[in-house]
Amino acid sequence: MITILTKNSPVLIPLLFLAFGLIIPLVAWKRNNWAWPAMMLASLTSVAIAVFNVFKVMEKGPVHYYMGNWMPPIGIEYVLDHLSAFVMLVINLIAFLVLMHAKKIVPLELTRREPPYYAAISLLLCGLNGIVITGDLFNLYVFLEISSLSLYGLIASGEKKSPVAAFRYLIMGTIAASFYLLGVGFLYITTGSLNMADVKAILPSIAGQPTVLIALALMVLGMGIKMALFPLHGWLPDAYTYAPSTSSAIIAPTAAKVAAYVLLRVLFFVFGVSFVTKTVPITNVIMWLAAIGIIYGSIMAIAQKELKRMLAYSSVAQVGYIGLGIGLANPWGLIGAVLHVLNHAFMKACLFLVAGNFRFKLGHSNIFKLEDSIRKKMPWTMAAFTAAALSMVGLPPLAGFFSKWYLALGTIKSASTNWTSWIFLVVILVSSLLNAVYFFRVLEKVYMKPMGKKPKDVHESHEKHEKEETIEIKSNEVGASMLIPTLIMAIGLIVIGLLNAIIVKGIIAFIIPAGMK
Amino acid sequence: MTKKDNNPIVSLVSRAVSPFIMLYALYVIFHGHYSPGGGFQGGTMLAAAVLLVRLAAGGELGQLQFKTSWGMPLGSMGVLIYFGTGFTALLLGGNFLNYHTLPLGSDPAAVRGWGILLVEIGVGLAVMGILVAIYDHLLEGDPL
Amino acid sequence: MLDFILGHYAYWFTFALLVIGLYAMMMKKNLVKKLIGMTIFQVSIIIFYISSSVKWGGTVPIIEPGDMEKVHHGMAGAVEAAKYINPLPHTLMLTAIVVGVATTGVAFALVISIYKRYKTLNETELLKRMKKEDDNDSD
Amino acid sequence: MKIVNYLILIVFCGLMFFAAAGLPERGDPNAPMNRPKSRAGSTEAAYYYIQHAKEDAHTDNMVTVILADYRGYDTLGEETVIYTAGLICFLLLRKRKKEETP
Repeated sequence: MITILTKNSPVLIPLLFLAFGLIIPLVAWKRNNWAWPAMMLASLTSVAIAVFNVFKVMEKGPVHYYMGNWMPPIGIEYVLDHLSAFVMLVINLIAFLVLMHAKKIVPLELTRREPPYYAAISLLLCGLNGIVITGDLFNLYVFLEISSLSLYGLIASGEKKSPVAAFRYLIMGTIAASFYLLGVGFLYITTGSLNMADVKAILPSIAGQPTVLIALALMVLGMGIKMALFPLHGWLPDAYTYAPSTSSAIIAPTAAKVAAYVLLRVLFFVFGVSFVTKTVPITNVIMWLAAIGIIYGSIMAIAQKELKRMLAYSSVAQVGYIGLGIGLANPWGLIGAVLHVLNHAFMKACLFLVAGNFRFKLGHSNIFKLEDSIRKKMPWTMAAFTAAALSMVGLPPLAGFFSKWYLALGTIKSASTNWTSWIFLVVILVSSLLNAVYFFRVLEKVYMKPMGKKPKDVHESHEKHEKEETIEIKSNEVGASMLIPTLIMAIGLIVIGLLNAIIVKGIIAFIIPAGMK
Repeated sequence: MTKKDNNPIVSLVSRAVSPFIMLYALYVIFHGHYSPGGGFQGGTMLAAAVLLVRLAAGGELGQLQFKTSWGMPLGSMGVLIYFGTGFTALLLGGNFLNYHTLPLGSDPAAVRGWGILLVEIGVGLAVMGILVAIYDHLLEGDPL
Repeated sequence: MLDFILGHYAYWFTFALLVIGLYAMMMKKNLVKKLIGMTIFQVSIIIFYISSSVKWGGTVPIIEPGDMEKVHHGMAGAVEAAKYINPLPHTLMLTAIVVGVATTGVAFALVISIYKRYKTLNETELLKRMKKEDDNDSD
Repeated sequence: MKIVNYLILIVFCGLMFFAAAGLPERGDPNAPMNRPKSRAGSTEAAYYYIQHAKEDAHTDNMVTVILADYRGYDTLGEETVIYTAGLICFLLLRKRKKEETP
């Protein structure tokens, strides 16, 4: 039994989530409170399998798994290499922590609809894991659609405006997926294969054809929409803002990152490094768009008054970092991008969980309504927020610093051949500053103001005021089920920061595709 | 379909035709090995037969034929049949969806044929159940 | 030249359909019309795949009795592939059709829930009402 | 803004026609997707399916064999897609019972 399961370990995670997506509505039909434990069980198991997979890959190298025992290109294959094992571990870990947090807040925001909601999350994770591990272009499309459809539902189950946001995302997402499908069609007609490795082997012989160029353009365009690369990010802010807290906390760190991962796969593992950098320098385009997106997202984030909306615009900027790392197309840039997938997943999930805590206790997450009393009411939540915010700004030894450091190294390396890359270094530095501006805006509201010195209180007598404060402000922290995941993420940021050398040397260093210098 | 339409011809004809559509749908599913057809096409026709009665004779009569609450469980069962076939193959030592290892006979190619049939039945049930469920939810939905 | 046109005209028609669908999705204000555009868009891609699978002189991909004999005698390699059209795009598109149906279903669920909340399907009107609501909230 | 949208559409249309010009002719039995071997020497999937579908699964209809066997995992994904759609409709539009309405 154990040998059977270890032999099939690459395929187990998508199947696990698929099975739970099917079973949860059946089992929890009348018993709403069974849904959460079932989902936790699935998520915990998936983390265990993901850890096992990472060790398996580190030990044995890439593992190929053939569906139905048909060798590619006849059948579908799953490729478990360093990159996919790493990204899967990130997704499942984040999902586990967010789901732990979901116990109290989901019944509050979605009364009596927990079973289908958790089933949709399970299917979303099935889709995301399937996308990450597959080695087949069409299979990727199918799993992309599974994840997209559940995303629309997860977003639309939020507050009143959420269906409008979800509808806009649906239109954009369908265009994206269809462009990707069209690109796959062009590739299939010109190469005759759907397997990624096979297509990569065939492409050099037909690299100059216009069809291949358009296929590349369509696939990049489609994934650009999905990952919210700068001019295509229109759907993102509304979707993240109006979704339920748990949905945004699970979507923001995973869904857009997986689209970025697909972009990386398509560029370097299907079309090949020399094709996308020399024959058709599309990486330059991605790099510039990402740089504009970083600045634009940061500036827009400063202008927002709703915390979740601010975080959404900051996501546009942070996806820009990943795009920049991919666009640099050198090892340092790629390491930075992949490390940033991990770091940003932890940071953004932590921040969205904090927003969820605010909504749970205060009933809103409006930045302007935040008061200094919160630092007394929710000290641990604010500590986690501070850690994540400092990490976003890029203060060592927190995790956010190191991915920016690798990206900066990448730009410097790229600048030795092309002086325009200095601009990207400037962009990284400036954006850190902008990050500092929009996070310190919140931190200033909470920490910097001396307690109880509100303008309207000035003419009240001093003693009376003191008395009132001591009575009024007592700890009103969220419960353990919500606090623990938030704190784990905050501590995780420090741990990742300290262990980054091990992570990079152990896993990420192996992902550099052939031909990249 | 809140307003009941009292045209007896439409109602009677649709009720009379519906079983035959279902019969043909079953033929399409089970004959998918030898002619154009298969689980998805047959499942859509099964759903069409149910929806025809729902459209022509109204919701109450349609409920007698196929209850709204059956849709999602049936769909779930259909996908589980597919999933279960693949997973049994995995547990019996093959890769996922390798019907070869299923205990259905000795000739591997024939076993694969049987595996395909099982899977197609799952597809047909899933598509039928879920298409009807989507229609019912769209019709009766009462959002927040 | 004539060969080139005959060999490609079907693709041009599918791409014209594609652009029509895209036009409806981008320019139309009514949400249901947007969905109609989306369906046209998806169907055009399906037609594109299907039209690529054709072979002149080929038949449907169901094995013929003559070739069945060859297979029974262990000569599967002797089956002449040019006799049958390419079955793979058909299979892929069966999947894509289902995906299209599913997307349309979810989209209609969203449209219904938008309509029940805002009592309109016109995008400009919808944005106006959402804005009005925002103003009411902030007061 | 409208003019920009029209321009995008026209440019897109032009690009697609440009791409179509590079496609192999329709119906050519020697097109890359119909050959026995691909340019890199690997087996061409479609060619293999036509020749071996009957032998591998004792089923005449090649499309059925590909759908449920060679690429069966895609079909499982497809079932999951439509199941997800049903679930989402259920999540968004479930009819609430009287006592549940707030």
